[in-house]
Amino acid sequence: MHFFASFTGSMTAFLIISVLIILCAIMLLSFRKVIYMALAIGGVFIGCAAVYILLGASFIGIAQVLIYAGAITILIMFAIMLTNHEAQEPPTKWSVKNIIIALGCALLGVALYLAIRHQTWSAQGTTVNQSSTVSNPVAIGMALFQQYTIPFELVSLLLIVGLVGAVILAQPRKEDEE
Amino acid sequence: MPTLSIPPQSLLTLGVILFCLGLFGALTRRNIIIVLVCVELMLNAANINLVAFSRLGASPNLDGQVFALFTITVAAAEIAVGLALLLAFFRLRQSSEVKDMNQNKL
Amino acid sequence: MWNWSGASHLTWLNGLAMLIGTVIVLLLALGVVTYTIYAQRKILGWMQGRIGPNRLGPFGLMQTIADILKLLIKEDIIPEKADRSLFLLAPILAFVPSFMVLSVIPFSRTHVFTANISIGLLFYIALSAITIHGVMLGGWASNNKYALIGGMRSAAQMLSYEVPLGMSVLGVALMAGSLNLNTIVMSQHTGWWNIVPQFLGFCIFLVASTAELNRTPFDLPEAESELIAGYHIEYSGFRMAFFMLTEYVYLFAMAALCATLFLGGWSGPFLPGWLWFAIKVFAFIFFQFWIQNTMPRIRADHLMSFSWKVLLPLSLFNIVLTAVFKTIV
Amino acid sequence: MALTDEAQSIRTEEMILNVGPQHPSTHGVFRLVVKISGETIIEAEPVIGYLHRGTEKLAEDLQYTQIIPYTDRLDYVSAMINNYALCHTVERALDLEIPERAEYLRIITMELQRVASHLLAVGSYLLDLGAMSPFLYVFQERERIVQMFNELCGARLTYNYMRVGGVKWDAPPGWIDQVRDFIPFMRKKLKMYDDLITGNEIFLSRVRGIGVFNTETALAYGLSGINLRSTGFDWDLRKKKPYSIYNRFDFEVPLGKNGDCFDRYILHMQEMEQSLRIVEQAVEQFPSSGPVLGKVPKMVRVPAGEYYSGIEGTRGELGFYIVSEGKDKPYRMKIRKPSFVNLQLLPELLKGQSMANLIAILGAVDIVLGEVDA
Amino acid sequence: MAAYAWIIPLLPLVGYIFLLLLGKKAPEGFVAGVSTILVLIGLGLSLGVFSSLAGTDGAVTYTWKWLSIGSHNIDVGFQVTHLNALMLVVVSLVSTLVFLFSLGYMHKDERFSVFYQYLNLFVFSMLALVISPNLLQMYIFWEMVGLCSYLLVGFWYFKPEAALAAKKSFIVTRIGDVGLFIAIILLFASTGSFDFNTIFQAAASGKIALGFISGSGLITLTAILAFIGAVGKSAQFPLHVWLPDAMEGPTPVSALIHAATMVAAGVYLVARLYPLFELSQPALTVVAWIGGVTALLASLMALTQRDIKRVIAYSTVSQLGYMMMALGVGGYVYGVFHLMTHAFFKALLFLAAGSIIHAIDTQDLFDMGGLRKKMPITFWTFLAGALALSGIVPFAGFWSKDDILTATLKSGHPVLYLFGLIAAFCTAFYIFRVFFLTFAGKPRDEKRYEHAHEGSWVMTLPLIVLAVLATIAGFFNSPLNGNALEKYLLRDAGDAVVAGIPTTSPAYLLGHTYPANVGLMALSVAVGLAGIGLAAWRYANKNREITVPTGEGNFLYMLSYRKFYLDEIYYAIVVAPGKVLAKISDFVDRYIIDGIVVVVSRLVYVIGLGLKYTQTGQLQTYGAATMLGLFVILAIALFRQGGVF
Amino acid sequence: MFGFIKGLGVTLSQLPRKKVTLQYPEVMPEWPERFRGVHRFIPELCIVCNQCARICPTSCISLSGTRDENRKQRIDTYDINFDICILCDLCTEVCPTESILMSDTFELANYDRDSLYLDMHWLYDNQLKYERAHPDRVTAGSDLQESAAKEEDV
Repeated sequence: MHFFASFTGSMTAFLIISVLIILCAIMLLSFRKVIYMALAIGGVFIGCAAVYILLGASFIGIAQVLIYAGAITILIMFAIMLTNHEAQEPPTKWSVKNIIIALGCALLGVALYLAIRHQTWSAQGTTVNQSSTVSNPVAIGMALFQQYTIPFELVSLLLIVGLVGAVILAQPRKEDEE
Repeated sequence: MPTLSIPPQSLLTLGVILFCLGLFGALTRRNIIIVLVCVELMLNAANINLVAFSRLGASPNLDGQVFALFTITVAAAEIAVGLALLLAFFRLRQSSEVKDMNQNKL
Repeated sequence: MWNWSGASHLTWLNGLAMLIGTVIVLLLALGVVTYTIYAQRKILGWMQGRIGPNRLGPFGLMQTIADILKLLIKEDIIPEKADRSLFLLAPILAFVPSFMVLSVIPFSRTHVFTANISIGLLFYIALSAITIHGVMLGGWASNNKYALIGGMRSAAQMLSYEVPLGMSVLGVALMAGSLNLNTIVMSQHTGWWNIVPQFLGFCIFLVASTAELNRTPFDLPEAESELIAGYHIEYSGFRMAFFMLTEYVYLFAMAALCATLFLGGWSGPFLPGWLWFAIKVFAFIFFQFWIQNTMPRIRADHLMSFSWKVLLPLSLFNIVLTAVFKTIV
Repeated sequence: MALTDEAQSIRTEEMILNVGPQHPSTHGVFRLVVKISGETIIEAEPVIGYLHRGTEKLAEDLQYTQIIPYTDRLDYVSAMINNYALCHTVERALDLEIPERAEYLRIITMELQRVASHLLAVGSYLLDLGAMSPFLYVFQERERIVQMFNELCGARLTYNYMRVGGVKWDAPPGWIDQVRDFIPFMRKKLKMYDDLITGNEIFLSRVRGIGVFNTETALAYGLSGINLRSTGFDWDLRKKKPYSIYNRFDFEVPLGKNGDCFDRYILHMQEMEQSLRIVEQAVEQFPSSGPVLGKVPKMVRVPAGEYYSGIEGTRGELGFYIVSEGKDKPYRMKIRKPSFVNLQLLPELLKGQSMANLIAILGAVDIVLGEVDA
Repeated sequence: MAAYAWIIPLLPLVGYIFLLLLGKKAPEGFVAGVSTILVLIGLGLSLGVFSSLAGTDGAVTYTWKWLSIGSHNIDVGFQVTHLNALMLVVVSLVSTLVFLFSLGYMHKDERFSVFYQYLNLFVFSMLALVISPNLLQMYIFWEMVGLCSYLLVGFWYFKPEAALAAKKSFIVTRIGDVGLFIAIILLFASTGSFDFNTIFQAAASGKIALGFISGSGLITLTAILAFIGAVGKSAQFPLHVWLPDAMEGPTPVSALIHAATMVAAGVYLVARLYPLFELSQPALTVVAWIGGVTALLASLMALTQRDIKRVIAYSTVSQLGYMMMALGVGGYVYGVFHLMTHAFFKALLFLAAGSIIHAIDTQDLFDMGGLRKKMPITFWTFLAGALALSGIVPFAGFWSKDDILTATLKSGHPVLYLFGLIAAFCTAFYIFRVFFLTFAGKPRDEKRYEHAHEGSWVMTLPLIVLAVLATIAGFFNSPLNGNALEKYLLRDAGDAVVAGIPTTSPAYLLGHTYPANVGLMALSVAVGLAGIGLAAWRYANKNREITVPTGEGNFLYMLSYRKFYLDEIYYAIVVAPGKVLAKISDFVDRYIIDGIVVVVSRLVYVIGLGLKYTQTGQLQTYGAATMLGLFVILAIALFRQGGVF
Repeated sequence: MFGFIKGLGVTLSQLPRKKVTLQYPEVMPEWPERFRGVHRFIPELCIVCNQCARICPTSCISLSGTRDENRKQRIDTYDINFDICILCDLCTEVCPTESILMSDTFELANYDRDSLYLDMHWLYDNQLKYERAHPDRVTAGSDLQESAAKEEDV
């Protein structure tokens, strides 16, 4: 009974969502068609958004849907269609290199997991930060524009540079046209 | 807001699993787009940790969420530039495979 | 009736109520869509000197239902060369978000079926972006050149008009100081409707939403004189119906959003709130049909440059203007 | 980065797109094989003949009177003018005198036909550009013209009205008044179209500066009609080589300036206006009585020789070339079909354009497939 | 009224944006009309602001918080003091007239609309600079003024000289800007604020120090550094070289730069920071001497120039020297007064010169002559300007210049006074040299003379207005008028009050004032008349043939004509040693450093030969290696922490 | 600028206008007298001169007749193939007795080609139908009929 008591609604939801995320991630790695992979990553993105919302970070969750699922996945699909849109990934060859990589990844994962296991965690997080009077987007807005003004400006600069850079990189060069 | 009953360990473990899967993909897949996608996966894994700590860390505050937001933004810029590069590369070589991107070697 | 804005725990009762609410909203949406299509055909007909559907039922009221029934019982054709699984998935992927966005629209003062979430506006915009996947994958999976071009065009168009759309509604969010749609309506309930102080934003919203809905003059993705039918050229039967449903549910949702953001939502004198809301929604929908009747189709490259070179700067200007206005007042 | 030539040459992905024959905006059954790179047209090849009926060959086995119903089916939206073109050629060969009343009836019907045809051209052009309403509006006006023709000759599309030496029917009582009433009505409608279409920014942005060619090109390709006049070249057979009784009427030949799609559209509108002027004058001068069919031999036998005469059709110079051996049937008949000639410029015009302009250009060149394929 | 002062700079900005949106093809009349009307509205507002401040005591400041970095707040806003109000009037008045004049002058220029865009931006920057309440904001607009002058001087960029002149003006002023920038940073570092009042307060109360620099030392240092900025902007010796070259721009631009905007900014800066300068006698001395030397040198250079615009340009440098000198000797009011009168008559002279150039299409004095009959309005207005510049009673220049000279002598700078007097003599000479060469005598180039004509009303109206102003503006601060401006400006105790300086302190009053001295007045007028007389004898004498001077063998003439060889000296002491240094560096780099590098590189090459096989260019291999490395580091870290495994 | 607003006004002004749609199966179009629908045929008048068959550009008319006891030609069969008939009206133009005429029947849709092969009886029925529908129009025809009858008598 005690065991089930710990399985509250949020925990159940988390378990379901994380299983879905991992499933999507594995599908991402096992699909052959590139476009399917793009779809699978979309699933991962939405799953992560669900986790964020579960954690009370609803603004981040929606931003994740908007940017990752809405824009980035579409961009990826665009790129796929503009390049070799029937592209297929050959089945993973278990060459020495790939085995080493797989092993390395697994070891890294185990090491990280052990580190997590080993760490003692303080008491559960309270609601110190998220005062109930201020909603999540407002709180984030405050943090962004008060504490993190300069990083925020820098990120906007980065976006502009990214925009301009992407436009310049992707446009066909003049001499090519001639 | 009610207290959450999700232990932080499980969130972090989810992050680790996603990260390792992403890493594996990024190092083994041949299509550049998929490599980029796998990098996004790794970024998401990191984001989960950030948001988790923002809620469940030793001193919960909004910094984690703000950082996650920055990560998302940077990821957007990254993918835009990355895909533009990919398109330019594709025009040049008619290929979208990582193994053809070896022009930096001597 | 049931109002769960206060209920935050997920209990069996809440879950059941949610389910019932969902079904009711679904039925509502289907009804609205059915008669939106009917209204479209009637209004188009009237404006063109025709009568419009008048055969089935009084004044042809059953016509759309008959059409839907016809579509539902038609054979579900999947082209041999199509990518089967994506071809099947695409309409669903397109439809689900279109229906989900309705969950944040405050239909009336006592928002019975409405989730009162603090980021409702963002929720709408974020989810509507997912529909693009369905459209694009549908175009790709059909393995047809016209469908592919239509799908890509559609995706490019919706993506680039989402930006000015999101920017234009930010002005409203600034005015209300909230992303919560209920708060936005309440803020208009006491003061001006946003269409007055946010007129520029409203104009941008109108244009961007028309483009977002792929309606004339921005109906390039399905331009029948150029791309025949765009991304759903290979679809038939109830999958086609799904795409059509998506389109019209979005029309309804966008009309509802417009009414909520700019026209004061359910607020208005004398009449009950839901009726006001219906009137405003219909006004938006009517405007769409009216435009559809008048405008030729814009060209693809103009479409893009219009979004990036005109609407986006304008909407940024609108935000700055609103911010200055809010700071001073 | 140094590029090898090889890498450059395989850079772009070209795609072949079949526009038509079942494409909705090809004005009939017309196929255009377009090679595109991205959205840019590299090459466009018109494929015609889906509507070929062998009119010219059939004519060799038909008496001149029997050919007339076939001409109805050439440019099926301006049958009257086609009728006339054939009759005119035969009449010239026979040197026939046409009764006054018949001439006036011919002028009235032909100019009304021009209005009807131009209305349809404008309406379908707007439909191609995505505006649905104008197409339905023009049909309302056209319907009035068609009804008048129906009363005059009993058909709505294939009139078979002209005869060698005159016309088949006299105007029924009250018909002329109908025409008279129609003119102010049509003028009002033209104003309405101006409001609806001409000022529309989207329309302008789609047609201004699109599909431009100059007079030299037009002449080199043998273009005529509105396509030629849109480049500013003053060439209207009604003025330059007056036939029938056109020299009795006061009208202008509207000219374009830039040779773009907008000019071609606006010329359609202006020509309708001018046609109405002609009809107006013709109705005023209409002789009160008289025969409508001249003295024509029972069996029309064109003297041996070669004959050609062209008239100003709705889409350009429409001419019939007849080689006769003196029998009642032509030895060979060749039709100069303006649509067919105008179509020849299309591949040239489309080269380098974007896909979106394809429809705008194709629509403005204004072809009727019945005529192209004949 | 002062609360609406922010609208004044906004108007030209609106004009700029509007014209920008309108595009290049906009009709000329419309472009000029819109700009002129906007600035005219600004002028009206300025007058309102100006008059509303009369008799009041304090500065009016409005600020909003913009950024907060740490504990420091950065504000934006505007401040209206008596000085600002005066400047607003002067700038918008001159701009209005220049805008009007340009319609005629730039007629049919290809980039007419662009020209007006730049002008609008220029005026906006200057006006915004004037009402800036803090150093940072001021610096922003300071740089924008520089940018706009760069754009405008190089407006005809297809002429290589214009492009070169634009570059020169930009670079030379930039040297000064570095000084100003350092001064701003030092002030911010020491007081934690950019705000003028805060800085003055801190400086006056001695709460200013930075590390090892003492309070008074810091004040002197920052004042001099700020003055370097002013030197650059106001074309003071030795950074004056850009201004005459800037004549390559269109003439209305020169009028604007010389009269109201660019160069006035430097003087304005010193005047604005005057409470700071007053706290440091050494700084004031530097200002005075630089000013005096500039006034003298520039007037000497102007004597022999052949280009009409260059003469006037050197005259500007010289007059700016006067202003600096006045500020340096404590004649704050006189400096500002001269700034105002100079704005009017210099704008007048430039516009008149522009009118002449427009009419006969040359700038060479020796191609002109006899224009009096052809251009009567220009003739009379130019005469008014020339008399004002020469300091003849009762024209505007007389009152201000005489005040300056009086102040210089009375404050105990006889040498500077002498400098000023010589300069005054030269001034009278050279400006009447121009005057006679232009208007008197016979035309020396018949062909040009033939089609010379007066401009349209848009060109003559500004001339007339300015001529009237050049004639009467001096009475604004004449003893006859009870020194109205003096009272106006010095009621402006706001800065001092805010700075917490007791009203009894001498620093309460900005600078010192001196009563007019009839004797000195007479002397300076006499000197001026002498100069005019000499010019008349030399150039308006029917008996003397006017030839184009060659200057062969005449050392003094060449000294003046070649601007004291300053450009050459700069070349010799800055550029040439730089080249030598570069050669040396080149040698060192090429043979010594490269030698070492080559040896090292060979070594590395040999190592690299072996290592290159690890560089496959395969991204993923690198990634895999990185990952393994990460794992190893992680494992070691965990292991060292202990307990994990 | 904003020319499209004018256009919007035009479309809106069309909204309340009277609709032009013809409710076709319920409301039949009114055809003018000269309307060229499917032929009608009056066998009594036909003199089997074959002119109609000769003038027909598509050769869709085929007829046969026999001489009767009065040595007058009597029509036996008269078939028109509406598969290829183009309703050009030339046959009625040349008919000396106006026995072949055009009616205002225009609905020819059918499920098979054979039913488009119409014979004399159908065409005569069509004539009777026409007479019933337009009693005012057939006077001219009946005059001729009478005169033909007279000729017969003579």
